[in-house]
Amino acid sequence: MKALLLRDLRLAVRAGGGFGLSLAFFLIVTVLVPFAVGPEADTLSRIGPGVLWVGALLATLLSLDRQFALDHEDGALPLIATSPLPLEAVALAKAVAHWLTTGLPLTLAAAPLGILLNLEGASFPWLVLTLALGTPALSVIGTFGAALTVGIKRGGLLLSLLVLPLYVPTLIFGAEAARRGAMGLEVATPLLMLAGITLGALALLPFAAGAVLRINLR
Amino acid sequence: MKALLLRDLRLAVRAGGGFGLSLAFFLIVTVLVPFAVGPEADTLSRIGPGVLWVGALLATLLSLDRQFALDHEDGALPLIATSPLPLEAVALAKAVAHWLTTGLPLTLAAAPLGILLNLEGASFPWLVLTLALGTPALSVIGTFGAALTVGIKRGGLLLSLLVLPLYVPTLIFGAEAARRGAMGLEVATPLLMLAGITLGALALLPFAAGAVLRINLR
Amino acid sequence: MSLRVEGLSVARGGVPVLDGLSFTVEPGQALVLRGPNGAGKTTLLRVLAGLAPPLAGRVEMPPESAAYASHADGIKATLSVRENLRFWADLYARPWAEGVLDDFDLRSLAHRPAGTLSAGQSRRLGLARLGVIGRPILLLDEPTVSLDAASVARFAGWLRERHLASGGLAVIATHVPLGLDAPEFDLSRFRADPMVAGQGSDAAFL
Amino acid sequence: MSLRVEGLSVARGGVPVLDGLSFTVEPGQALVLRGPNGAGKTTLLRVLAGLAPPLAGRVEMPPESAAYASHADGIKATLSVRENLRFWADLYARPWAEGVLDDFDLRSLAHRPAGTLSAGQSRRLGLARLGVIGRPILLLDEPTVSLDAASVARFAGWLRERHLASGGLAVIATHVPLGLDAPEFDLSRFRADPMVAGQGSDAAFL
Amino acid sequence: MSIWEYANPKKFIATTAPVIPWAFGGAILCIVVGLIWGFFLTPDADRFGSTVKIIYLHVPSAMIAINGWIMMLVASLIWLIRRHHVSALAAKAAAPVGMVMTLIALWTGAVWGQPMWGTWWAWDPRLTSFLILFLFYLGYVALWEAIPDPDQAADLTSVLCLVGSVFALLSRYAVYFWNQGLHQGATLSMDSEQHIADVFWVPLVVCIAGFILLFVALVLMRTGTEIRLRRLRALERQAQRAAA
Ligand code: HEM
Ligand SMILES: Nc1ncnc2c1ncn2[C@@H]1O[C@H](COP(=O)(O)OP(=O)(O)OP(=O)(O)O)[C@@H](O)[C@H]1O
Ligand SMILES: Nc1ncnc2c1ncn2[C@@H]1O[C@H](COP(=O)(O)OP(=O)(O)OP(=O)(O)O)[C@@H](O)[C@H]1O
Ligand SMILES: [Mg+2]
Ligand SMILES: [Mg+2]
Repeated sequence: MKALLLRDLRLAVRAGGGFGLSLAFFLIVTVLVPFAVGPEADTLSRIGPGVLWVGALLATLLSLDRQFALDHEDGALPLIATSPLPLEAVALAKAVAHWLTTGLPLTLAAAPLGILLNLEGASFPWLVLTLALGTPALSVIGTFGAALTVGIKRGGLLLSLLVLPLYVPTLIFGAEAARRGAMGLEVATPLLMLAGITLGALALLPFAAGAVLRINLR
Repeated sequence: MKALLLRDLRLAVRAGGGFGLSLAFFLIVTVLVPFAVGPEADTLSRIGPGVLWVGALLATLLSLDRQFALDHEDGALPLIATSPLPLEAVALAKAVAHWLTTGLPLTLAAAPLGILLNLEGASFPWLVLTLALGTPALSVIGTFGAALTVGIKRGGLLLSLLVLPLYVPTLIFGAEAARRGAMGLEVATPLLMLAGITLGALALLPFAAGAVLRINLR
Repeated sequence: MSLRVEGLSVARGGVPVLDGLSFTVEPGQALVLRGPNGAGKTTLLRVLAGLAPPLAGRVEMPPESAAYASHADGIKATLSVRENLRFWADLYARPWAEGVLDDFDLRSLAHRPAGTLSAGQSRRLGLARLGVIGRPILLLDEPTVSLDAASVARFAGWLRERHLASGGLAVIATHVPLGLDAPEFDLSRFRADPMVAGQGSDAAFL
Repeated sequence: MSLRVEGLSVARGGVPVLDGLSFTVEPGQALVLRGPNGAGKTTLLRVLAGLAPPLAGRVEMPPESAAYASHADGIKATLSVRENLRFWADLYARPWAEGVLDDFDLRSLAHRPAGTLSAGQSRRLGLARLGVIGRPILLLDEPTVSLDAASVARFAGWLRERHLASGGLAVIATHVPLGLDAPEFDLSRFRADPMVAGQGSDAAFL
Repeated sequence: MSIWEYANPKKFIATTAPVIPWAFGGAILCIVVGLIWGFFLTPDADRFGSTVKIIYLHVPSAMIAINGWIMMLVASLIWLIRRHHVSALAAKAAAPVGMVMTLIALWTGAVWGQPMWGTWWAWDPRLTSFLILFLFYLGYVALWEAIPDPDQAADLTSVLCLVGSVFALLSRYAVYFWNQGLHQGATLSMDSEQHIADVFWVPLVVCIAGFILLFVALVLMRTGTEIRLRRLRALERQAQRAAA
């Protein structure tokens, strides 16, 4: 599993590997929103945490189709599948690599980007905390979606379609906790739910992803 | 050129061709925003036109990487390049096919989706009008971006990064016109600018895209 | 450590292709699959590799002993030749032996990103994976495509003297002679009979 | 309608590969490029096809007369075999002749989505494109990979009797004999000397 | 004789073919009677005015939309565990019907919302979870369409249905947490406090029965069509191979 994880990380930082691009996408979405909704500071600071959550989610989404599709195209996937590593572990390694190359940088980048959206001071720690808790779930769920669509050429959009409704609970609890935290309201419930979703997804979805990969390799 | 256009349209509607998926993505982005920013109707109706513009833009963006990458991977691109059709015409055909399969459906879908964001009655015609004027520009600019990144494996995110800044003027004038129209303000200037961008892009960018394709094929 | 196939039927995309195959390959032996284009060589190899389920019949071999190789070698263009091979060694938890680079004539290319190799060079890299992962049962689909005569001979030599001689076995689909002294198995005699009711999922609907 | 090459040097990824090539291929003639893996056959063919610029020297041929074919045939998996071929006919503004389906033994596969073909069958489809677009100068990179013996003979026959006989010409890179009675051109004699100062854009920095 | 024998495609068609016309007839009868009764023979409700009549379309379609997904879940499980082709095809056949029912519920709800809440759409939890259900249907249908091999498609969509169900439940909870809404409570509950007057209740039940029959008829018919399509394909292939 370590071999696969290391290879994926190495591929991500090589030319054309896509590291940093989801970050750039996140930046750009955040920048575009004020152009589109107008520059009023109070509107922006109200919708800020939500926009950053949606931006992070979309940036995650965009990088998902690289998860298995590249290995599928060049034939690495069947070779990995016949290796001693079970497909469930393959899925988990891919999810971890994905989180390290997108979820983590997005979380770290959210705070500076918040400034662009006139976030209030109290919002920042909550935003970062909820993203840190929520992005692993996004990576695992996304890996499942990517495994589901691996046989489909350029299935990027279908992947988005399948994955986005699965992202809804994570988004709701994450954005809600960030919003409540910023307003000083009670946040224990959404935070616990968010953590629960992340843990549950981490525990169960790699198995679903493995099963689905096996079907797709037939 | 007709042959290429027809083939692309046919490929788009075949299994896995991705037609309708950008529509679905548009729908989903629109649905997610209230989850993230909260359900208050007046906030939503204020940011509605902007969100729809950003949503349409992102949906366009997601389908761009299919433009040339598929033809590149399976080797069709060099073969098309050595055909009697000049690469400029190839780029134009691709852009037109892209608009027919994404821009047009997105424009038509914007009105019903506006209901979800509690748009006011006056906003609808302006939203649809600006999208109808602006989406061709998005398709042509995007085709240029796709031509630029054609050699890069799964260059989807890099493509987004390159194209998004190019989309900014279209977005600004489009969203501004839609917002002003809804509020009954003067709209001639942004509308004219929007139309100007679209016409200019249609006239010039296919040549740039053709040149870039030629370089990428080396 | 032998490969035993009994009464095997295989299908591709739901269509039965081969029917009633039985053969055994013993350690140290190679079996060459022959048959015209579309006979079902690739389909059979994928079933043997466990990538597709058989329609009927049994494939017996020790678990985790087979390696499959086709044109798509899973080569990463941005990794160097050595990095590509080391990844497979690590994934299969095998020690890295620098010697494979010589076995497959890759020493002078070891530092090159794999994406800059010529067709035959990257085929050699794909084959070198087999030397790295050390699986005893090789399932090879047209392994010598794009190779020049010298490389074909070198590969056949490796197969004979390194792989088979150490108790491995191989099933090889090919259209060109490899210069191996191995029995041939002609698949055209086993074409699934079109008039027999379909097997697999079609059967339920006929 | 002949292909004339004079003092050609070609490079791949900035590295000079072949140097000082000169040859002429007359209508009705075929030239077979030989050379070990990595000699530069693919590079040369891509330059001849105009897909890459030469480092030095000249390629002379009538405009829009060449067709290039490599392993990647631009086959669309979701279109049927006939739809794939018709697209090329339309793109090159050529009348559609049902006969190519017979020339390349594709008649029985005409309705199949191209994605379901076997390796050799889809190679035949890729070659059939050459019959459809009717270009007089064919630049073929290992055209018979994955083909069985009968298909190789059929293709060689098509080349000899339909293409060359009607005044076409061909340059073919291959590692396996095609059974064509054509002169061979060995590229290993033209390897670019690595000690010669670089040509092309490197030269500016040396 | 076990129930699984009906999973044989031929047996399935033979058994269901005679049922379909009856189910259709019953459905049309119930819906026509229920609608006429509900539209013309009931008084206007005090709180809703005449708009209450939308309930005769709205509630039945909403119920079918939810239960259609549950039926697909069961059929998917049967396919995954016992690998009966009919079961997979029944799930495939039910999806578009359920999707259209979801759309009808959304549409009638929106039409009702306009007079009642003064807006076509509000981010009410009930409405929102329906929108999410619609997205699940959409994804499910799109995945079926995208995969050419039917068995593979059946496997993948079944897993999607399983995972999707879990997340649909989660979303439903999340949505209630996120927004307390405007929508009616459960009117059909046995809790008499909330129970609507019998005048509305009886025709409503007739309509619901009609929609259930309609769903059954449509799903049986579509499953039959899918089976015949598969059979046709199998025969075509046999003929092709015989010709080759
Ligand atoms: C697009 C908007 C709407 C959607 C998606 C929607 C959805 C639903 C759903 C899912 C049910 C539950 C059926 C069941 O579980 O048995 C339902 C029932 C009902 N809806 Fe709506 N609804 C919408 C708008 C409205 C509006 C505007 C009203 C009226 C003010 C309304 C009144 C009712 C009533 C009275 C019931 C019956 C209560 C029950 O049986 O639980 N709905 N609707
Ligand atoms: N989805 C499908 N539907 C119908 N037939 C198919 C499908 N996929 C493959 N086939 C057919 O199955 C047969 C076996 O294909 P296979 O790839 O195993 O042949 P092969 O022996 O490897 O041929 P080659 O030498 O050309 O590689 C071929 O005739 C092919 O056309
Ligand atoms: N980007 C690059 N940088 C350096 N060398 C390269 C690059 N790309 C290709 N080469 C080298 O250029 C040479 C010519 O490659 P080419 O593909 O033309 O060979 P070929 O004759 O077609 O070989 P084969 O028979 O294996 O197909 C090879 O030695 C290859 O390794
Ligand atoms: Mg094969
Ligand atoms: Mg080559």
